[in-house]
Order: sequence, then structure tokens, then C-alpha cells
Amino acid sequence: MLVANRGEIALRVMRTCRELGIATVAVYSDIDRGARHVRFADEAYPIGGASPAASYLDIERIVAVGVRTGCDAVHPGYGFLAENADFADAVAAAGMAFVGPPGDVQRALGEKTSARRLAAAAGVPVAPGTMEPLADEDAARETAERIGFPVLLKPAGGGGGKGMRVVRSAGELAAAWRAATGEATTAFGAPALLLERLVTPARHVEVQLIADATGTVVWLGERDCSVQRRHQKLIEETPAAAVDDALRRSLGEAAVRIATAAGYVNAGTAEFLLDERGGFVFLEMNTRLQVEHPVTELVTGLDLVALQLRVASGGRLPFGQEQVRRAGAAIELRITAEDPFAGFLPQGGRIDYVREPSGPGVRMDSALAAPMTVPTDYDPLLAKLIVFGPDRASAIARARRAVGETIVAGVPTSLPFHAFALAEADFVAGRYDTDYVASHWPAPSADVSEDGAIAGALAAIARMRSTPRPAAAPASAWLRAAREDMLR
Amino acid sequence: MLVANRGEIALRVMRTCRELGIATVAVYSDIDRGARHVRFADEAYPIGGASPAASYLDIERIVAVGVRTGCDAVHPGYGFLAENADFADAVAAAGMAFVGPPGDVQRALGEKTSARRLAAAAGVPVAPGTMEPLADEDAARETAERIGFPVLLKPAGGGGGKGMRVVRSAGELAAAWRAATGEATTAFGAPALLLERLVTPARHVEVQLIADATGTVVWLGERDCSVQRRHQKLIEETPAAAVDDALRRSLGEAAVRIATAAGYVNAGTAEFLLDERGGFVFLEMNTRLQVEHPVTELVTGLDLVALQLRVASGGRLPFGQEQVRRAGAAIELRITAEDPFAGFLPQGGRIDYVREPSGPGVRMDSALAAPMTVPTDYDPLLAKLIVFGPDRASAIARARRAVGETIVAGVPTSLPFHAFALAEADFVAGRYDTDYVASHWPAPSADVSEDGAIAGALAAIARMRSTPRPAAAPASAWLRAAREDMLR
Amino acid sequence: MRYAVRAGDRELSVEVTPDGRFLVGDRVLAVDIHEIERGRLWSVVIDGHAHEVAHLGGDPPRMWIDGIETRLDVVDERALAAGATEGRGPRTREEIRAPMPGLLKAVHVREGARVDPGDALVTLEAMKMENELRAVHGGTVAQLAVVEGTKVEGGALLVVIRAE
Amino acid sequence: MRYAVRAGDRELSVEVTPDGRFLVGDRVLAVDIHEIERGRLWSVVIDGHAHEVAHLGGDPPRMWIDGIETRLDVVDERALAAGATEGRGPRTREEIRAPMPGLLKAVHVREGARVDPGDALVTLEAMKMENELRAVHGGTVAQLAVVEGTKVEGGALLVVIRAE
Repeated sequence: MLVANRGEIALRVMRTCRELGIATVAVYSDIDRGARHVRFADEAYPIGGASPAASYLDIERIVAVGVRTGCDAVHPGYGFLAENADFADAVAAAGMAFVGPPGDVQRALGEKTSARRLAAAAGVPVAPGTMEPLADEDAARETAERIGFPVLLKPAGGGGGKGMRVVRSAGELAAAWRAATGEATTAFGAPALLLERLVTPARHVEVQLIADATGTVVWLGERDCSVQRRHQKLIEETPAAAVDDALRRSLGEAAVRIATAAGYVNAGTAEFLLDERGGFVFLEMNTRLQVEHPVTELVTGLDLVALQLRVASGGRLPFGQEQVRRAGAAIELRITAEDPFAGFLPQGGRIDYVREPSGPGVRMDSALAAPMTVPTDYDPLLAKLIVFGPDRASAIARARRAVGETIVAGVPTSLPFHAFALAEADFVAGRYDTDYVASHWPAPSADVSEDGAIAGALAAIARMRSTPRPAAAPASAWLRAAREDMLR
Repeated sequence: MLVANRGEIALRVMRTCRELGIATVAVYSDIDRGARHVRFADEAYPIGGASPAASYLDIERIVAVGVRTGCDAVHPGYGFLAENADFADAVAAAGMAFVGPPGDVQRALGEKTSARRLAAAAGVPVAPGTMEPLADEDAARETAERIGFPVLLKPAGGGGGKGMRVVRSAGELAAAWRAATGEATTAFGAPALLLERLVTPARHVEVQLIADATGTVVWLGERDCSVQRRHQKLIEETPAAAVDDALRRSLGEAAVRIATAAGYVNAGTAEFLLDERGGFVFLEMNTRLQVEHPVTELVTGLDLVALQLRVASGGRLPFGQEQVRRAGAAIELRITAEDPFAGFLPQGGRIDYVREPSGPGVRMDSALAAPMTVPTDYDPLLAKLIVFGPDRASAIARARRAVGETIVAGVPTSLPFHAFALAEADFVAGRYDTDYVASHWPAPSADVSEDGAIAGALAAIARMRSTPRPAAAPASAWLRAAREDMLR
Repeated sequence: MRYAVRAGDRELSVEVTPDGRFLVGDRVLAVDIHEIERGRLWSVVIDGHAHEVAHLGGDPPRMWIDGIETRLDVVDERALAAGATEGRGPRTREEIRAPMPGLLKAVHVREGARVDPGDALVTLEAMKMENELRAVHGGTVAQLAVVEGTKVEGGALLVVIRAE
Repeated sequence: MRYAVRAGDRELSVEVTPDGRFLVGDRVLAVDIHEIERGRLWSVVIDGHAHEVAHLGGDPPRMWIDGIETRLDVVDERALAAGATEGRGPRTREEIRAPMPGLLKAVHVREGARVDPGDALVTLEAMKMENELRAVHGGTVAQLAVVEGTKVEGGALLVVIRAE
């Protein structure tokens, strides 16, 4: 099995492979030589420079490694080539099984406007907007004026929330068009954009699907992924607080209809937006394993990667819709190399100390190590902290406990935000939507108790004294303070 | 909540307390100042010197800390004072709730011969042997001759397999008597011994119980703990391969009868020996939380510590026998500071590098940290690696994967034995009894592949070259080899 | 020696007496500081209350205290005395630095231009995302340290704004 | 430089050429050694096959190789040449050392006494357990380095046995 990815997802896929007795082949860029996924694999081959284009996006080289090492299958993980139909075709053409839907299915669903047409045809509601890629900026302006501002400008070529731009008025369109086109090209190699009405506030709820080659499609429940920054998810949980059994079933069945219409195979996720009145519209289909798949694994007891491999090798699903059992509640916290006090700006750097949480109900899917260098060339996701509990309240308490145990030193991380949200009234009550981060963060700086502040000060003083350094010059001292304020 | 213990169990108890919003008070001996449980607690107080008698066994001091800090309850963990009835009484007398059965119940069950009488009275079979503590060595000889060798000489005062001696012939009795008396005094402060026929080969199977103050007693399934060295458990799993539903029920009901007869409250474990024909005899009742309780938590979804706290504060069990659900299989591996290649001799030392496993289905209950010093004053248990899977085969595969990820450098550990057992035919087939370790270990030294050996050699050579040291002198080189052989 | 401590929004003064006792205000603390990981992790017990403190790096340092992260700045009394006046005075300049290495996609201001708080100054592309860096206090662009299209290191000075 | 390697029961010879190539027997290896943790953890890729190796300490060192623990002893060629004859010769003496600190509860042999393989030599109490240390090869007790009732350090020499 060739795993055409890096970081925690490469490791997660390889762990299941090892448990199934399947030998794994890793590929890595020059700066990833020492990464966990390279060390864990049975075989590992370099595929080029640090920039994605030079390595993890190089279809030819990756396929060549698979062929040379005699791999039977290729798992793309998420991101990089996971939703690249040409890659799926190239893998198949080389005689290997692609662990995901075939190229044509990816084309039908991966191109967002075609997915919208397909959903509409399957009788699933979609947000008002373009059903074809936009010809140019003028076309965008006309459509926007027709359906009314605010609108959302999206890359038609790929998902994951990358390169999306909210446009609140005609005046903002030009700049947004330029930026979105640029990012769409960088992220997906395709500048095409589409436009749809911005549904907000709304909840981002998605449905996990798994389908086999015989056309059996099963839904495994929903995930609420509304807690986002920059249209990128920070916290995901299941069950979704706003979804009751009836709504759960109709979301699941809508997702199955779309997948069936597309002749879907393997794992996939249908994303929906939920309004306050429980109405929903289809957003897009993610034709890959999701970052947040573990929460679904914890409540269903299934190993989604194992199921992916099974159906990819032509096997049937070992269960039907009726056999799917869900129990308890699970929450995933994304630990990213971003500074939550500076607008979640991604930050590279060197991690020199890590303490991961453990104990009852705690699962870490992590590529963390100390020391390690966090490259700025890739997605800033470092690890996923996933907790399970009998109900949402206990899962939240457990998550709070586990976050409190976690230390990552050397780069700023999203952990302070998680510590905040897990104790914040609206999140704890399940009252949140896609505006949650914008409306609640940054919070008035974390309230350290006086004793805590003293403890911190004493440690800092002990450190100053044990490693003697010039006492901070006054100017710099307050300049630092100024810069600190600037970052808030 | 005062936690009167150290190591992984103190941490495990405090984790649940934190999730429940209960403030925790730690106590520590001089050498434990930097230990995880001290750092994790809300408050921490020193209680004396390194030796258990000077600290963790000092009832007066521990109770005083509880009173001074205004604790409502005391959790004893396992070992130390967990089964000391006087401690339970002292805690109650000081107006705090003891998280475990009251002193009188502990006396009735803790003293092994009285427990045997109680079980027999409750109609539960016990192994032939003394129903009263042995008066002296002569009494032991007479009994042994009556019931026939081989016999087992046991401390009447305490459990956990400490200080047990197998006596195969009258000639061995004198030495065994001396050793067992000594160890019984050291470990439990009581020299009293009892004697029973050695049932071997047999499976060590135990039943987890939880009871509330209203007399409701529920059994939560069994654990097979047959993989032992020196009568101390190394691997525990549930469900037990040799137990079918019918046997499970009769074991459970036998355990409940004993607990009910004793007026049992809180969590406890009834230990049984199972012969090849599925017949069983009662061994003893452990009136505390067991080291291996997590495997039961993983298959039932319950938090046993949370349940302990609930019933200790007078609450009723939130479920009855019919509501207990069990799903999947769980295995616990005890990672101890012992050299499996030297008869599992405990070893102290300094741990300077640790990598704990994680990912799907893996739970670590660990007090490991790097750097840390492993004292020789306490139980050598460092951490527990617990895995869960839908069935025994997948749990074993997962355990093998997780053990493969685990690195503990600085002291020898039991990990090599676990790596062996998880790949050994008899264990994998579930064919094992209390003789398993003796009959399968030490194994012909671990088979490193040639490539593996080369990789190891290259790393060692790289190390020699990067940190220049005098090339090993020839004499010492082969002397080391000799010593190595000696340790096998 | 007395230290001025700023932890998040909290300010306090800690005095370490020559005989090694710790005073906060007029409160004398029973303190036990135990270093767990050299220069990185400490266990600090104050009057029996256990705290875990980790130094996460950064300048001013980000400190992890019992699971809560905060900026913590410690200045000894001499520096404090010297810096006090300046500290009380109005903030005179604002530096915008690159929070990470990246490509400077666009510069939206010219030297001498007036900018208001929140105005976009430059667009930095890194990690496949475009991030706009904005003015916090506003003023006049005193210096443009970079030109569009250049690659910049993390921490590199990009723009200096003088307050009016 | 050539090295004699003993990994568990496996023996092999590794040659490092002056130009930095690695040879095992007549096999030339494509090797990429990457140190992950100083002196402690390495990633070693041999002809595309990835291995993780950790140095667990001990003497001879216990090495962790892809999750399998083994004693691994490396001797360079000079030492090997010098040690060869002795290495091939019969084992002449056996040292019994304390595997951990503890109290010497009992000594079961006298100097000059004959002991057979497996005979109990001393009883060491540690970690609340009594452990009997036994002879592996047997012979004559050449030296008793300790007396009953004394506390001993880990690694302390207890008994020396001369083979006949």
C-alpha cells in the first residue's frame, strides 16, 4: 500500500495497514525525511523538494514509486491529490487500486457546480447560485446582483474551504475575485470559480458515507463542523446538537441519494448548511476521507480506513444501514500551528517540547514529535485530539481535561482557543454556528488565576536566574509589550 | 478528594475527578516530588521518606492531610493502604468518605481464610486447604500432607499475589515458610499464612463487581489474568477466551453471592481459578479497584472510578444488571520496570527517552515521563497499555501495532515479553493458563531480521562515531557478551 | 530583587528576598519550585497549591500555566524604573513584522500615507493562504521595508507606522 | 573500518569504506541514516526499507529495532582481532552482579565451594520481593564480594565463579 500523503493522516492510514498486515510505502519531500510517517512505513522513497508541486502533488513520480515497489493500492489521505481525478485515473491506469472513488465520479462531484446540478437533480435542495463555473468577473457581478449580496465566491475545483471569499457588496467583488482566483490556482491548479448566496448564520453539518462497488451506500451519521476560522474547521463533533433523529435521517437519506446518483464508491462526505429552522441545503461532496472521520469512528466503533481498503479491493460492506449502531458522543479538536491571538495566522518554527494527553476516552491522531521543525509549506495541522464520552457533557469535560494536559512548545497553536471554547457557555450549550469564532474570539485574554500568574512568574524568574541573561533593556521591554498588543 | 497513592493509578483517579469538577489533593514521598500525580493535582503535600512505611503507608499523616485540606473523600487506589481496614476506619472516623468498602467488610474479606469461609457458606466452591490462618510451620506441614502436595503458601493478610510460595514437597516447606512469612510481614505487616492445594494448570479468571449502599450488586463481566510471572499479572483481557456466556453468568452470580453475603459496597473483584473442564474455585476477593479495571471500562463504556465516587457518596448505581452492555474485546499490557531476560527482576534507574503509542483504539494509563527516575522502593509498574477492538483478533493486532510504537529507554521493561506473546501461537489462539510464562519464556532471543540487525548496527556505529569513545577493549567486549549470556 | 510581572492583563510585583523568600505585595509565600524539564517545565507549589508551568517560547514568552496559555513578561526593578516613564508615555511607533516566512503578494500603502486602525497594509502569502496584515493604531507610514513580490523571513520588518 | 556485530544470536560484519559506503559481506548497501533524537533515536533507510532504531542503554546496549528489542554489541576490527582468540576460547569465569539495589538477605555458598548450573548463590531483597540469583555455568566460587545483611548497589559484584 502506497500512502501518498504526509503528517498525521499518513500515519493514521499506515497504522490500520499494519494492524491488517499490509506493508506500507511512504513518499516524502526533502524536508520530511525525519517525519513520523517516513519512520513508521515499511519502505520510504523521496519524491522531491519541499514545495507541494515538487513532491506531494507530483502524480508521475508518486505513481512511479507505487509501480516500482509493486504496490497493489494507493491511499491519498486528504488534501494534496486526494480529490484529483487525474491522479485517481493515473493510479488505476498503472494497475493499482485507488482508495477512493474513481476519476469520473470525482469529476462529477469534485467540480462544485456539477455537484450542485447532480444534487438538484436528485431532489436535494442547494443554495441559490451558479450551476456552471463563472465565465469572468462580470458574470460573477451579474449573478451576485441577481441572487443578492452577501454572496460566497468559491473555487469550483476543490473543497476544504480553501480560497473562499465572502463578498458583501459589489465594491468588494473585484478584490475578492482576484484573491480567490489566485488561491484557487495555487491550491487546486484551476482558477474556475462559482458563486452562491451566503447562508449565514448557519450550521455546517456533514454526513459520513461509505459505499461499495455493488452500489450499496450506507450513511454513518452526521458531524457538526460549524466552529471554523477562514472557512476551515477547528472543532467537529457528533452527534450534532442541532440535529434530532428525524433530521438526521433526512440528511442521511439526502446524502445517499446524491451518492447513488453519482455511482459513488468508497468513503465520502456530503456537506450541508443548516438554517435556524432546521432547513438544509447541499454544499458539496468531499470525495475522500475527512480530517474529522475519527469522531464517527468513536461513536460507531468502525475503522473507516479498514472499510475503505475493503471496498477498494472490491469487497462488499460487512453491514447494511440497519446494522449501523451509534453510541455516545465524540469531539475532535484540531491542534494547528497557528496563532489564535493573531487571527489564526499559520506559523512555522521548531517544536522543542511536546506532552500529549492520554487516559480514559482520549485518542490522539498526531504527527507531533520533539524536536521537530514545522514547515510552512503544508497545511498547519499538527495533531487531532479526539475524545469520547457517554454523552456530550462528559465528552466536553473530558476534552477540557485532555487539553489541560497538552503542551506544545516552540510554535503557537490553536490550543488556547480550544481551552476557551470548551469552557464557553454558548459552545457548552451547543449554541453555535459558522459565525462562532468571529463572534466569540479573540476572548478577553485568558484569565490566569492570581496564584497561577505568581506560579508562572516564579518559574520565569527561576529560569532567568538559572540561565543568566542580560535583564531586558527597558525600551525593548515595553516595545515587546507594544508588539504583543499589536498581535491581539 | 485526597488520592492516597502514586504513579499511574493516582493520575487515573485524578483525571476522572477533574472531569467531574472535583478538586484533588495529592500526597507524595520525598523522591516523588516531581512525579506526574503531584504535578496534576490541585494541591500536593509531602508525607515523608521514600520507603512506603515512612509515607504512603503512614495512615496518621495521610488522614491528617485530608482533614487539614478539608477533603470530603479519600481514594486509596490499589496497593499501599487500599486493603487496609484500619485505614478505611481511620478515614471514616475523620469524617471523610472512604472510596471502597468499609473496614468491617474489608476485614471479613481481606483476611483470606475468612473470605474462604464466607464463600463456602455462600455455596461457592473453594480450593481444598485451611479455613483458618496456620498456627505454625507444623500446622502447615500437617495440612499439606492431608490435602497433598503441591500446595500454595499464601499471606492471609493481603492479595495481589505478593509473597506467595509454591511448595512441591515436604522438604521445601521450611524454606518456603520462612520466605513467605518474611514477605507477608514486609508487604502487609502481618505474618499470618494460609495454605491451599495448588490448582495447576489453571486459568486465573476474575469478575468485576460494583455495589451501592442500598445492597444492589452488579457484575460487569470477567477478565482473564492468567499470564503471570511470580503470581503477578502481566496481561489481562476481556472477554476471557475460555469463558462462554453460561460460565460467565455462573461466575458473575457466584461473585455477587459472595459480595452480597459480605454486605459489600463499592468496586471489588472476585478472583477464581478455572480448571480445564470449566470447573472453578473461589480464590479471594480484592476489595479495591484493580490495576486491570480499564479493560472492563473499554468493553462496557463505564468509568469505574466515577461509579466508585458515586456510590461512595451514598448514590445508587445508575443501572441494573440487565442494563450492563458489553461489546468488543480489550487487552491490557503492564509495562513494568523489570528485565524479562533476567527472570523479570525489577530494576530501578533513570528513564531518559519515552515514546508512548497512540492512534485508534489505544489508551495509555501512564505515569511515564522523560527524564524520570524509577525508584526501587515501589511497585515496578510504569504504565498500562490498553487496546480495544471489535473482536479479540483485532485487539491483538492493535496491541502488536501499539507495542511496536512504544519506546522506553533507560531501564529494561516488560515490553519485549509483550511483543513476544502478542505474536506467539498459543496466546493468539487463547490457549494459555497460569503456567504460560514459565512454559513459553524466555523465548529464543527475539528474531531481528538481517536488515533490522544491519540497521541497528549502522545506528550504533553512527553513534560511536558521533560521540567518540574508546573502541571497546577486547576483553571487556567478550566479557560483556558473557554477562549477556548470563542474563538470558 | 523585585520583579514587575505582566501575565495577560494581570500585573503584579514579586520580590525575592536575599534569603530566598518570595513576597507578593505583603503576602509571604511558601514556595517549592521543582524543575521538571530543563528551562522548559516546572512544578511550582505555592502554599500547598500545585501548579504546572511550561515555557512555550516566544518574545515576550508564552507561558502555559495549568493548561492556560498567557503572555508573561518579567522585568526586573532596574529595567522597570528606567522604562517606567517611557512605558507611561504615549505609544509613538508601530512595527508590522511578518508573522511567518512567505511571499509578499501585495503592498497596499505608500510611504507617507495616512492609515487608520484596521487598514490593510500588505498581503502575505504563506501556507497556501493569503493573509492581510493590518494597522492596529494607525498613523503615518514612516517606512516601507519591503517591496511587492519579495520573499520575506518570519519576523522580518515590513512596515513602520508613526503615530500622530 | 570493519565492525563485528552481534545482534541477539545473529553475527555479522559491517564494513564502512573510507568514501562512506557500507558493505555487509559482499553486499553494497544504499544507506540513509537520519538522527531523530541525539544519540537515542535514528531512522535508517536501507535500499528503500525504512527502519527505526532506538538506543535503550545498558552494556552491552539494548537496541530497539522496529519494535523488537535486542542486545547489540559492536566491536571494531582491531578489538575483534585482539579479542578473537580469547573470544573463541572457553568461558573461564562468571560474574554475578546485583541487577538492582537491594538488601542481601542471604548468601547460600562459601568461597571454594563447587556450584552447579542453576544453584542458588545469594538472595537479594528489593521492591518488596526476594529474588534468588543463581549460577548459570557453574564451577568453583572464586570470590564472595559481599556479606549477608549488607545493602548493595545495582551492578555491584556479588560472586565470582571460576569454571573447571
